[in-house]
Amino acid sequence: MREIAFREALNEALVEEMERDEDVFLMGEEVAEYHGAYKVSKGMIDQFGPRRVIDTPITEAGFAAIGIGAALAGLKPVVEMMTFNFAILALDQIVNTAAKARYMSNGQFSVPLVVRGAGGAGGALAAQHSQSLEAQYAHVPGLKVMMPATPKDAKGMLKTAIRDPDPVIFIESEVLYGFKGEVPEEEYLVEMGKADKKREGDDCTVISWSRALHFAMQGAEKVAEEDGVEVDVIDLRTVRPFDRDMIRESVKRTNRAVVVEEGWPFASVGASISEWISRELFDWLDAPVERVHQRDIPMPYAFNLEAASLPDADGIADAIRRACYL
Amino acid sequence: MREIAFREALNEALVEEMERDEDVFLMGEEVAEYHGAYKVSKGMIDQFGPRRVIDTPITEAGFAAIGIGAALAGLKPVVEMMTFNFAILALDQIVNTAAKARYMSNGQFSVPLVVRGAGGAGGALAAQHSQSLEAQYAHVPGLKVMMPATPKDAKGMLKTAIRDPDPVIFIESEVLYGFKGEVPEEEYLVEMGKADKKREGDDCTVISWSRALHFAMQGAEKVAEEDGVEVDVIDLRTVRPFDRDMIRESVKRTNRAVVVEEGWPFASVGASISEWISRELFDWLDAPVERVHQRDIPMPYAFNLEAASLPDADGIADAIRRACYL
Amino acid sequence: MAEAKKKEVEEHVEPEELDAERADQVREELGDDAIVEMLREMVLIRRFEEHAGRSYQRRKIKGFCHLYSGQEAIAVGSLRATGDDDYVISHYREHGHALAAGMDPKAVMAELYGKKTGCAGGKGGSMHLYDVDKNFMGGWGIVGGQVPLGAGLAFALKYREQEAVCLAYLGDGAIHQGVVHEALNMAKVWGLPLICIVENNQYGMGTAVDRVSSTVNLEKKADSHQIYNKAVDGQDVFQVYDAVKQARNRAIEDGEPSWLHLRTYRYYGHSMTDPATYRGKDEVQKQRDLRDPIVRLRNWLVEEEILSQDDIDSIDDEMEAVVKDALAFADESDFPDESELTANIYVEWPGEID
Amino acid sequence: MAEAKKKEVEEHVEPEELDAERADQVREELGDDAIVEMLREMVLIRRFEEHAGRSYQRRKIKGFCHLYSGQEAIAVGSLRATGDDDYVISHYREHGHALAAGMDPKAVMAELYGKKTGCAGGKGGSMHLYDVDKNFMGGWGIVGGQVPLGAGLAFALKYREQEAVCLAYLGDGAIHQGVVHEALNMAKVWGLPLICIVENNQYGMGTAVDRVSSTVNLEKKADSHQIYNKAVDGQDVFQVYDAVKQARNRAIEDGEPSWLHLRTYRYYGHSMTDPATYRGKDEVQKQRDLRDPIVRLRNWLVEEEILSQDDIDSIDDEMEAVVKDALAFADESDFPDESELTANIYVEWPGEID
Ligand SMILES: Cc1ncc(C[n+]2csc(CCOP(=O)(O)OP(=O)(O)O)c2C)c(N)n1
Ligand SMILES: Cc1ncc(C[n+]2csc(CCOP(=O)(O)OP(=O)(O)O)c2C)c(N)n1
Ligand SMILES: [Mg+2]
Ligand SMILES: [Mg+2]
Repeated sequence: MREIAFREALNEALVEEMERDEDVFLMGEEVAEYHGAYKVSKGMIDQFGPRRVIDTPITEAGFAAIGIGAALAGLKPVVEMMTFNFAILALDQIVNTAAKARYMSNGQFSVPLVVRGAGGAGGALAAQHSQSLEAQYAHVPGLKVMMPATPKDAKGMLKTAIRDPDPVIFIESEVLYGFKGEVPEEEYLVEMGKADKKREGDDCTVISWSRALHFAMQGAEKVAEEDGVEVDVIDLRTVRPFDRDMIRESVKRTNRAVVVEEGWPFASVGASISEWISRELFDWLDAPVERVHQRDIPMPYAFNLEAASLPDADGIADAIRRACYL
Repeated sequence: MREIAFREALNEALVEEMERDEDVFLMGEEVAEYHGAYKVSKGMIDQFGPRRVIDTPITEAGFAAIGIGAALAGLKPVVEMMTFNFAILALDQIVNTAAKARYMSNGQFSVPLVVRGAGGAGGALAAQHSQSLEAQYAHVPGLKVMMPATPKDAKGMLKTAIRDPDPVIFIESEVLYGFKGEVPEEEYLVEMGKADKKREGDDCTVISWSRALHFAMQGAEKVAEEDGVEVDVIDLRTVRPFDRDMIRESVKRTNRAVVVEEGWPFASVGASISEWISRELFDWLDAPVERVHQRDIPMPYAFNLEAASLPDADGIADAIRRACYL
Repeated sequence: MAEAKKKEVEEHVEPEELDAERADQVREELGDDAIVEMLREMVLIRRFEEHAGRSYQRRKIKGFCHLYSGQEAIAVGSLRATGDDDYVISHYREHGHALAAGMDPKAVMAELYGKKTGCAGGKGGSMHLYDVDKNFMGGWGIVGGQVPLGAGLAFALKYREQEAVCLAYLGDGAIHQGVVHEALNMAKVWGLPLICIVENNQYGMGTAVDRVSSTVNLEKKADSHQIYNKAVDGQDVFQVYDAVKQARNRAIEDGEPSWLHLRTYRYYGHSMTDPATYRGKDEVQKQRDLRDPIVRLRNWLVEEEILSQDDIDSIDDEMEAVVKDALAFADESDFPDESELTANIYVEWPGEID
Repeated sequence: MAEAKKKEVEEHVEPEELDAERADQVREELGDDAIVEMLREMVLIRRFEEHAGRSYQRRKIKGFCHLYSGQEAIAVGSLRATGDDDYVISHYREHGHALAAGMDPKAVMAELYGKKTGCAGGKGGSMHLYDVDKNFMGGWGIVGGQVPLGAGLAFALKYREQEAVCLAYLGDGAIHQGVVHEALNMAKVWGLPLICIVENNQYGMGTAVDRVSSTVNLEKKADSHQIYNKAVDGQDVFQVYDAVKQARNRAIEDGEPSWLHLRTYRYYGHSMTDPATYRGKDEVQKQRDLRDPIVRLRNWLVEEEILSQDDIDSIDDEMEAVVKDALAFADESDFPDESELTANIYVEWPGEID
């Protein structure tokens, strides 16, 4: 199968959905003439023109709300946040309007909106530009949160997100944009809320998503090589709603679990997944659910400190060993 | 001991700290001439004048940032958010500047700021005005989060918050403002990060904070009466950092726990406390940690639906019974 | 209050009579029936709010409830100038806008009562009225937040090349919110058919506008964004109608958004729980005596011999009856079923809720 | 670009020579030495950025790195007008402000290298420089967010009755952010000693200012808030100095904030990873040829016979040496110890971190 980069996969999803549906448009900072800060929208202004590929001023709250308003009117906006660090400025509109409009209006309105952009640590970008903020959205009823880890999923999931009748938060790891992988030529969708089993093993269940999934895979290989431990690795893909069935099946078999996330530990998505396992699968667990996450600090710039702050294969391997009482 | 209302206790804390320290001032919507939307700042404009009790325009992000800037310059602002529903507008400034300034500047700056105001469900205020949003702050390293449940704690904790050298988020339950309780005349502080045991029992540990603590107490009484079950009830008071020692001691003794919160369940403070117990005290737990929380929906206006959405004594009693395998 | 500002305010105290020239022009344009209809709508709103206030005191309505009384000419005048495809978006003080937009008083009152027959099935309440069929897009509670949403509705109209506009209502307290300014700049750059209607009732809760605004001439608040602006007597329904009509033409023909500053007054406290001690009773009385929009329109109608005093009385009675029906309807309706708790939160949701 | 706007832009292409009258006035006021010192600072910044760019290419500096070259007259002219108690706050393109504020080039370069000897111990990097002793309050990355923070610093000055101001730097792309407008209104209402310095380098990343702003005359962006504003040639260090000096007096004497629009240009891409294909090479060359702030100041100094060409060359050499020292210092310094990971996150923390 052909291999393309994550950013190209996203681009294909956007182009295909805009070709399919006249109501879909893309708006955000630098998406048009600059072709996207991360080149996700490359070439789109040429194909669709400035009516449907729209450069905005730097006003995250304002243009997010314009997207929401347009969605209330029935359009299907894709609002690009250059990074989710800046999306905090728009959080009120997303939480207080987008997430709630269907409910508050008793179903008269819907907000078929996608808010997408770069998330996570980029690489020496320091504290204000290196944050995994999915918890800010996953906490909120009315939102769905998707975080692909591969080019193939990036494309299929973004197409699903755009077609979803409700607001979807779509977070793309900044360091994965250049990551290449197999992507089918023919059209496909990835079902909302369905995880993907990336590796099979009966000794432990490792759950992750987005960039941290790749760390998790490395950690899994490490324990396979070094300790002969074989683990299931689950890529959640959608973190709200998350795939309870796949986790259930796996943990009932492995009786051990490790949750790996790129962001901070407290009141996080990882904490919640772990909590759910501990509660729901209490009788099947032979060990505490272990966790791996960013250190509980703002991201330092210094290269050595940044590396020490992020989850990595070693830390994950250790967590698997702890979970396996090795 | 004299009894005063929660709002009066907060008022005393503000007045005493402003008398004690010229650098402390209060700013927010309606805090001065209107004496506070919830009358927490009653009379303060008369005592301290408009230099230190400052009415702002309705610009949460802007005046929060002015507070943060003033704190960077060494003042000790208390910024009132009329409710934390509106504080989402200021979240960027709180998360990206206040929480991080000490770290990013390598200790050159500090942000001795308190952001305080009403939180939680008020009473028929519907979806945009009835949210328990502590998770938005508790997730973030650099912030401390305090949520008193009684007038006595409200006073002692607010004084502690104002004297703290770092930013403190101080969330006051809207429905507790009128709630009366004993408050000493003499000066006292409540230590940051220290929980309070509200009730003693060896059968189960119930953990809560803010308004939900009162539901928890009712639930505890219910099972005591109906089932002869005696539970520890822990009022966390500070949710970040939370009192690990008290929880450890209690759960090691009771081997069962229930976490009760007013807000949404996913990626929440309650999820995190519960997760921590499950992981840290795995070997001591005889049952899954049970949880009680608001339904995972925006708050409906209709009075019956609102009541059905919130945690209550019955639900908590049931959760205790589940935890005790009754 | 600084002396200069005080003077600005005083200069703008309006005379009792409606602007005669504007009145004649509108009469020519709309005909007498339409003007009588406007009076009926204004009276309906006034009666509706009186009863809503009483129902609140009887705890039939709870939570926050913000009455519109005193500001009726704005809702009625502005919405008379709109077409069927126009969108309307408002804040939490929106009973008047909802009624003037043609929403059923029964459904509105039932919503205030939290009943399943309400225009949001009881899920919204006083601050969150919606009617998708009337293009009435709410009813929102975050001060200022409705303005960029309105810009988004206007964006959709332009995207679809519809000849229509979006009216976005906001208060004098909302004009400082950052998103309002963000929206104005984009509305200008993109030529969005957005008409912002600033209802300056002189207070944001207990805060007089001059204490928090760099100017009391709120039309100037759009100056940074090169948006057409105008100050209008919000207590003169003809002036309101005319200003909005012109703004609408400007938006549709020239792609120019507008920012209208309407001077008005609210008779009750900010919400039902506000005793309004920040202003004197005489201040309110003076506004009622000199500037009441209903009184001024009635006087004009009588003067012009379009209506007799009897006609006017019977309009009052009729509207009272409409509101009484709405009250009875609301009272008799059921609260929503508990199954509604998790309805309409998502359309497709592969997980379990909770 | 609309014709009208295009014309506005063209009208403002400045001539090569510095404003002679302003130059004489500043010479009188500050004396020749100070002016030579300004040249030295501008050259220091220029050299510093050239080397920072090279170090970035050699991966000594990583992440986002935004060079200030082309805009030197603004940092140097404005900070020459300040007093010891004045605060300075800036965004991520702040190397120039940091150096002009008197920060040690060694500590700044070491910070860019992520070393423990850096002005933030390596925790901040290029976008987050701080020096509390110089009242240099950062170095922030959220576009526009520094402006209300600056208003807060100004608030503190007023609260303490200090005769000082806060300078807040922002770009042409930042002026639309809501918080900027929120801050301006409050600065006016409360009379805060805030001076906003809008460095219009004509692009926000790849977006030309006229594509996203309702006006290219950015001084007008404060009009909604009744704040004193002025357009200034940002490539003329004397005009910059004078405008800021006057604004400072106005702030201290009359409690009036200011909003200064400085027309300038950046020579490199937005950040080190931007190839800047959105503008032609000739556009950049024209700016370098006609408007370079260092060339213009040099020409004036030579013309006025204050410096010879030799003097000018030796300033270049000296500044090159200063930067080389800084590079060596940064290179030789250690990365922070891993124990720094959890240092300075809280002062009193009763829990465990992690
Ligand atoms: C963002 C936000 N901040 C604060 C509030 C609380 N609040 C509700 S209405 C109001 C005053 C608004 O005044 P104005 O805009 O003049 O409208 P009016 O009530 O006079 O119609 C305030 C402060 C809110 N709802 N949203
Ligand atoms: C809130 C926010 N949105 C977007 C960004 C990404 N970003 C960084 S700089 C920039 C352009 C800013 O341009 P301008 O204000 O003109 O300053 P300049 O870079 O030209 O100095 C953008 C969009 C950001 N850092 N913060
Ligand atoms: Mg008002
Ligand atoms: Mg720029």
